[in-house]
Amino acid sequence: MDTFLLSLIVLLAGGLFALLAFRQFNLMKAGYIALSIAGSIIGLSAIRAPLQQGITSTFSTTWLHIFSLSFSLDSLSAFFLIPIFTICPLATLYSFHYMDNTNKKSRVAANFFFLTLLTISMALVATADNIISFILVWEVMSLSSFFLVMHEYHKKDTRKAGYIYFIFTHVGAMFIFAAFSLAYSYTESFDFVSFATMPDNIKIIVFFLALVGFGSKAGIFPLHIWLPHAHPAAPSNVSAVMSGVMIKMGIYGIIRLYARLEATDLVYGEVILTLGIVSGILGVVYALGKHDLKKLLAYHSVENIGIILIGTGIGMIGIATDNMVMASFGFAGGLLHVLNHSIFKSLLFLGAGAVLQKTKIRHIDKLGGLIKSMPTTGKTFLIGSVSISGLPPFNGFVSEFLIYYGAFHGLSLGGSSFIFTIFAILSLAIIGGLAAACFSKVIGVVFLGEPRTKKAMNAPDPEFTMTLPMIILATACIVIGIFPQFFIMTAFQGLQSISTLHAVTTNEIITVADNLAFAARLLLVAFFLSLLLRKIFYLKKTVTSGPTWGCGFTQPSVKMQYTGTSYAMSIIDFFRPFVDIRTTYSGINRIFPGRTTYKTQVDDIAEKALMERIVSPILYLLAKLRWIQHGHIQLYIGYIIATIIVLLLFI
Amino acid sequence: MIEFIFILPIATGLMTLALPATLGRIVLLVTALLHLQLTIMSWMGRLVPTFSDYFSASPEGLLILMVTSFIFVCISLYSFSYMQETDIENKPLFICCMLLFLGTMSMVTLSDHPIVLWIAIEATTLVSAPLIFIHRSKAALEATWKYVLICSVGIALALLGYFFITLAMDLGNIDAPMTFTSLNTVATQLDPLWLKVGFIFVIIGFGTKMGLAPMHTWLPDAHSQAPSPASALLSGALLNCAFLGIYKTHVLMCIAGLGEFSGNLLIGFGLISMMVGAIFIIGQADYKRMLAYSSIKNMGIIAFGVGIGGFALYGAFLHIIHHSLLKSSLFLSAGNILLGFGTKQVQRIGGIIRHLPRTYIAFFAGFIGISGMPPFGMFISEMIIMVGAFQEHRYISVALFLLALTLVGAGVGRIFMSMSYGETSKKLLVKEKTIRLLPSYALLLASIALCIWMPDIVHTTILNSIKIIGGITHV
Amino acid sequence: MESFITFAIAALTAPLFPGIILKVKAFLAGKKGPPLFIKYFTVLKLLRKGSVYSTSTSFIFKLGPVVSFATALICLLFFPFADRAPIFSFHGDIIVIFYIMGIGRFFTVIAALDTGSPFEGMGAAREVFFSTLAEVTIFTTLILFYRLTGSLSFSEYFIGDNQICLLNASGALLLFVIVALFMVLLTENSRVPVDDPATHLELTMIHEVMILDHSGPDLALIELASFYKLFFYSAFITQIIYPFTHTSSAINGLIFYGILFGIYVSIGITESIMARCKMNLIPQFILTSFALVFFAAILTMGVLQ
Amino acid sequence: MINITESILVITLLSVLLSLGSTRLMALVQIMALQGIMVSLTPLFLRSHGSLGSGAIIFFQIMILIKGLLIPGLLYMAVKRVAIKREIEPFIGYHASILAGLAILIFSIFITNNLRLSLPEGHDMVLITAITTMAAGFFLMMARSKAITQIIGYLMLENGIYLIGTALTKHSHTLYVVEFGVLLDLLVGVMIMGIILHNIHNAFDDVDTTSPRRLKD
Repeated sequence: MDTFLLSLIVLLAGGLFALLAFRQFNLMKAGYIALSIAGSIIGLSAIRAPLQQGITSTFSTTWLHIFSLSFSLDSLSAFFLIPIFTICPLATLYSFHYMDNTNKKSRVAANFFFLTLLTISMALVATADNIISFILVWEVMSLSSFFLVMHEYHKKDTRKAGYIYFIFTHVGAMFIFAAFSLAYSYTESFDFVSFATMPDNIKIIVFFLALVGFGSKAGIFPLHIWLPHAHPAAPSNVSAVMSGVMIKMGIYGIIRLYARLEATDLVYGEVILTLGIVSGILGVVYALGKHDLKKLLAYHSVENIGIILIGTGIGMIGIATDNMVMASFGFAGGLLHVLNHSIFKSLLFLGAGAVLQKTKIRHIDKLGGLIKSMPTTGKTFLIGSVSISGLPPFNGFVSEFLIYYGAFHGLSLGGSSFIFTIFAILSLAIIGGLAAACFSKVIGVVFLGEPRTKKAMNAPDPEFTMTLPMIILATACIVIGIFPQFFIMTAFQGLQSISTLHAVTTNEIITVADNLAFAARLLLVAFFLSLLLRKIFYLKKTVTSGPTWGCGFTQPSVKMQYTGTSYAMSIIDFFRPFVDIRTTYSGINRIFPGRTTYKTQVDDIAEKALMERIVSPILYLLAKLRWIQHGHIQLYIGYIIATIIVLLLFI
Repeated sequence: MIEFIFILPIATGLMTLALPATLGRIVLLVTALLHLQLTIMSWMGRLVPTFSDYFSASPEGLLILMVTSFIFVCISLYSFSYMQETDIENKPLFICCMLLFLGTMSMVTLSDHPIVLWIAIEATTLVSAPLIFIHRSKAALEATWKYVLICSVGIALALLGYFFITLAMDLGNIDAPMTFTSLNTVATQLDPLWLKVGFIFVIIGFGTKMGLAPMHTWLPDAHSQAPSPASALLSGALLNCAFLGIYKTHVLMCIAGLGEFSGNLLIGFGLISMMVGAIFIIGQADYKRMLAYSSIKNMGIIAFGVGIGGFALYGAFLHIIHHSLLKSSLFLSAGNILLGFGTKQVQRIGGIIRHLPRTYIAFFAGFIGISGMPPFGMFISEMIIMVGAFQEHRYISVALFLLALTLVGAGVGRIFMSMSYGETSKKLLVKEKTIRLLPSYALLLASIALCIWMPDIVHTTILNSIKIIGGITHV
Repeated sequence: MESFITFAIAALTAPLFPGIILKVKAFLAGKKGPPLFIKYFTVLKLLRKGSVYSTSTSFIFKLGPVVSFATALICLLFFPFADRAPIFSFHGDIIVIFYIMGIGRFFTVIAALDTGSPFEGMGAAREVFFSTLAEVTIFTTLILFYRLTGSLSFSEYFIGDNQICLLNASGALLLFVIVALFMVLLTENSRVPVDDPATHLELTMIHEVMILDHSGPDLALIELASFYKLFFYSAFITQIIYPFTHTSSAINGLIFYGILFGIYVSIGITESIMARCKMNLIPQFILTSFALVFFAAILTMGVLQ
Repeated sequence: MINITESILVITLLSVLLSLGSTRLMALVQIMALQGIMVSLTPLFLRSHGSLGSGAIIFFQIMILIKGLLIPGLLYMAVKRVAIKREIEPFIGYHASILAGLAILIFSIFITNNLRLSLPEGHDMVLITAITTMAAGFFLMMARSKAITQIIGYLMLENGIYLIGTALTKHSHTLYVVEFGVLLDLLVGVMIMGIILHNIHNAFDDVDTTSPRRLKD
């Protein structure tokens, strides 16, 4: 625990250093990055013990005479600390050249400080061990991330995004407060440990109240609205941390609470699973419909949260039905996907940031052919895309396979659990397919083909501090894919904190892991062999080059290329009732038509519903109620008399 | 001779009428510091009341006295430069009224005799009226009129309430000196019916002053029209004094075994006030009015907490302290903004972060504070109140409580963000000055400090003020 | 050892069968048709040629054929032919296999997009959409098989004890599966009524249009890959139809290829008697297959309890 | 012999009704003077048994001075200086007001009878008067538009409260000091209101409180 705290102190020192020394810009950045990397490394060394030997260390102190702040570092916390201590330093390293605006020194310094604060608070959230400390660090986390989102406050969208994010965190926090206070009113103790002593019906209420709060942080479907606003608004290193790591804290909350409640009721699993299916499918469908690169990635976070929840839900159902293969593999898959998603999603966000910084274009249909001018970004982004589509031999597949494995073993159940499991498997299949579709679109439209606009042409690769993190992350994707054993075992280690779960025998895990590793390596071997084959075939062959075959059209132009919009349209159209497509088409109305424009926009039904069904009615009602402050002093005195009369009736 | 605490400012205040403004400012500052010193001495128990059948040093009184005194020091420092930059015609009067205001408020906190308390509170109304009217605009005039009339009417009712309580004494044939301390000893023999009636009138009367809906109607007008230091005093100190009147009576009720009744009344008023605050904060166009409504909401929270009792009572007292600190700091920042931009309209203000960066820090920090986020103390107090409410299993009230908090958060957030970050076309009139920033920083830091480390003496004082009616803190 | 032999046979004979389809079509059209070994000739011809690459393309374009070839080959490695165990097999390999097919598809698609040609983009869009839908049918089939056998690999399905077969108990359910899988086969391998490999209008193509720009050995690899894919699906159906429990593996092999032949013939017949359906009807077509299998899967709740 | 207390109270009630009906400000002010004197006389005669100490005598003299002379004098000055239009400009007509006054009277009698308090003889009459006065004060404040009438209403309210105080409570435990303070507050309050009144007049050249209504949401 001491090393853990030490790492936090080092991190904090880095943040404060950034605040103090922001006048020497480069020195500040260098020092800050050095300190935060050092802190993270110390942190990583601190979590080895709990993760490998399962040792739980605690730290506690009294606060304001009546409270105690206590933190404990067990295997589950340790597992969630891995992404925190790996992604955050990479993001800071990335920011060295990314945040190079020298006439906004103080702002950059503030950004660094709050990024550090976010890292620390996340680490503490993952270790908080009683209600008070949890809520405290949770709020600090929300607050610091809010300031990070507001970094480019001079833009209108950013302000809107920040406001929406503020509202969602506020409401979410309220629900978490309520849940924990309710729990306290039954357990009379602030410690999480005592949660298990609650009556079952209260457990359910507490869980679902908290679920609203955690869900709004994690971006579960109806509560995801802030993500597609906040992630594009924030600078890319921040989006990488927020989308890669912070939203996982919501997941952590759900799993931790579930573990502490020691609940074995079927309803938890079924609800979580349903939410996962909905978020997963709709998330990827909306992602297909979006043309802003970072918005698209944001919706993919929703999708991946969905996948994680599917895994968790499978696990919960497994526990409820005492099907431990299902339970442990479901949970393990979910946990591992937390790690994987944090890796490839931050990789993708960093790549998007590089594209954004070099081309200044958000709309993917204005890009194209970037892989030639910025090869490193392109290749790493490609790897990220393949991994997020859950295709072998990359890491995304490993976690999804574990979830499949658990789910298939749930098929032997009967009744409702069977149906839920079927839907889990099918939705995983659909999500996988659609994700592949979406990222083939992104890769194809952004990086391949011909640049569609002047700005997109010959944009160079970014500086090494920006490419290095991407390369590291891309390597991580491959390594986890090809050597999954260690990581799978780690995920299972993380499960030890769930007391209701009796994990399967180590041999079974190892066999599964080995099989996966074998398949991945086999694929690689086959790939290289056929590459060799191709080489052989091309020995002393004449290879010429010409324009793309235009099917007889002789005047090809870059405008002719297939756009992302049309690429995705048929698929989105398939999901018509759940997505709301607005098409604006100027039409051809003269003999010699002028410029015609065709534009489709996909609106989020959840957002529209929130606006139309909830927000505007409330505002209308409040506006009506404002009459009471009308300025007539005579009536004001009337209020007083009325109050007297009413109250006297109470006697 | 604890009475010095209010005699001193009153005397110096009357004195300053004769002095030129430049000298008066110094007197103001010196008096504030002396007052703080006296307060600290009284905390150490060095001062004992001479007229013990009118005055006493009750823990809750001392608590509020300390808050008032500290705030007043900051505000006097602020007005030190504020007075030059604004067109106050009659500066001596301003200073005099500030000091008298302090004096009367200190008197409220120290008074033990109900009707002395009443006199003091009525006096605060009268001496603060000129402060609101100091700018002599039509709007200020209207605000003052409403303030004086509504508050006088309300407080008259409070007097009636105390008459009923004395009647309750007569009917119980008690012949004890009529002070709260002695009443508490004989509370059980009081006639319950008339005690109830008395409490109703007291809560309506002082509730008018405290800003409990629906008697709050004067509050937004007065706070928005008064010069910022005065608004800060009104919101940060005066409301607490009115609350003190209600609280002492509530204690009496609880000891008399009518805590259920009075508690429910307080909860009801609290929730209504919170709702009213929420209603008017959302879509509010004037930021000083917005702050005023936020005070109404916070008074509602306090009343709610006191009504719930138990653990929430502790939270309510914490909330009093932190609300005073944060809200007065916010009003001072609002004063800087008003000086800088010359308008109270939210739409016409924007980009404070660019134009007044140092004010922005104080202003936005205050925002974070009043929306109940760490590291500011309201985070703790609101949480404690909520936990307490859950402990008492008052689920519907707590749901309304949360709803109000959410609405307020949304409304306040919109205003603060558009003001801090949005665009503006207006030019800056007055630059920000350190002397006008220090006070708001000091207040914020005090709130943070109390959130990180609370001195034992404060803790024990709060305990003493609530343990008489079973406020608990053991968790 | 025998596994390797069976695999080799399969890999070698795979290009033969499309020729059979052509023959059947020609026969039904009353023509002579191309020689039976036409596909071998095509492949060899392509291998001898050089290539022309579009200036818009990058290394991705060259990666496409390789990956699709490799993945197609791997699928055969995991598949048991007749009664012979596959070369590789483990609990859960089916999931891996179908995902490996997925990565093959992914690279074909981005290779197509790499050319920047509008038509290839169109084809790619259709490909990803339809194959996603087809995947659902396949996974429902796997669910059904798990209910029947409790296993997750081809070898356990077809050569383990309680193997899946039309003639065994609860084989009735498998009728649905066979029909559905046949529809999936048509979809995945872009045959009529989903796609028409013989058409000459790029606007209406799906798979063919994606490989417009490939030439020479690249195209050969793609062709081979598609042969293997088709072979894989047909073999899958074959295994469901008949349990190869005969003592002599030679006879089993003969029966196997016999049934396989039958399936290709039926593909040919379908192609010549059916017209290609409108693009917007194809999802419906695939969902029908899904409905069939899903129905079967739900039935197992009743059947097995 | 006639009961002095009764007659005083009756006069007070009469003044209330008159004030509700009066159409001229001056008249209203004079009525208030009368009412003030009456109200401050009441306790003297209620003390049938009580022997008045010298302090009490002085106190009541000051009281009469303030309630009967000082405050009405202030109001008088206000009316003169401000040169307010003489009419009262009611929201509710005079006849209606008088009827309302009667209703209030009946209402207060009803209340007093229902309180079932064991009051010393004659005190329930005091209670009736007190409640009527209070209610009428509120009525004036709400039903009249001029600011000065609101002050007068406030005064009536205070009178009523004072009456209740004298009626209900033994004076043993409220010392004159305290009552003196109350009185002082009242005086200062009225003065300040007068000043504001003056300013309102300057600002809006009318003291109609309906004209300034810019402060609202």
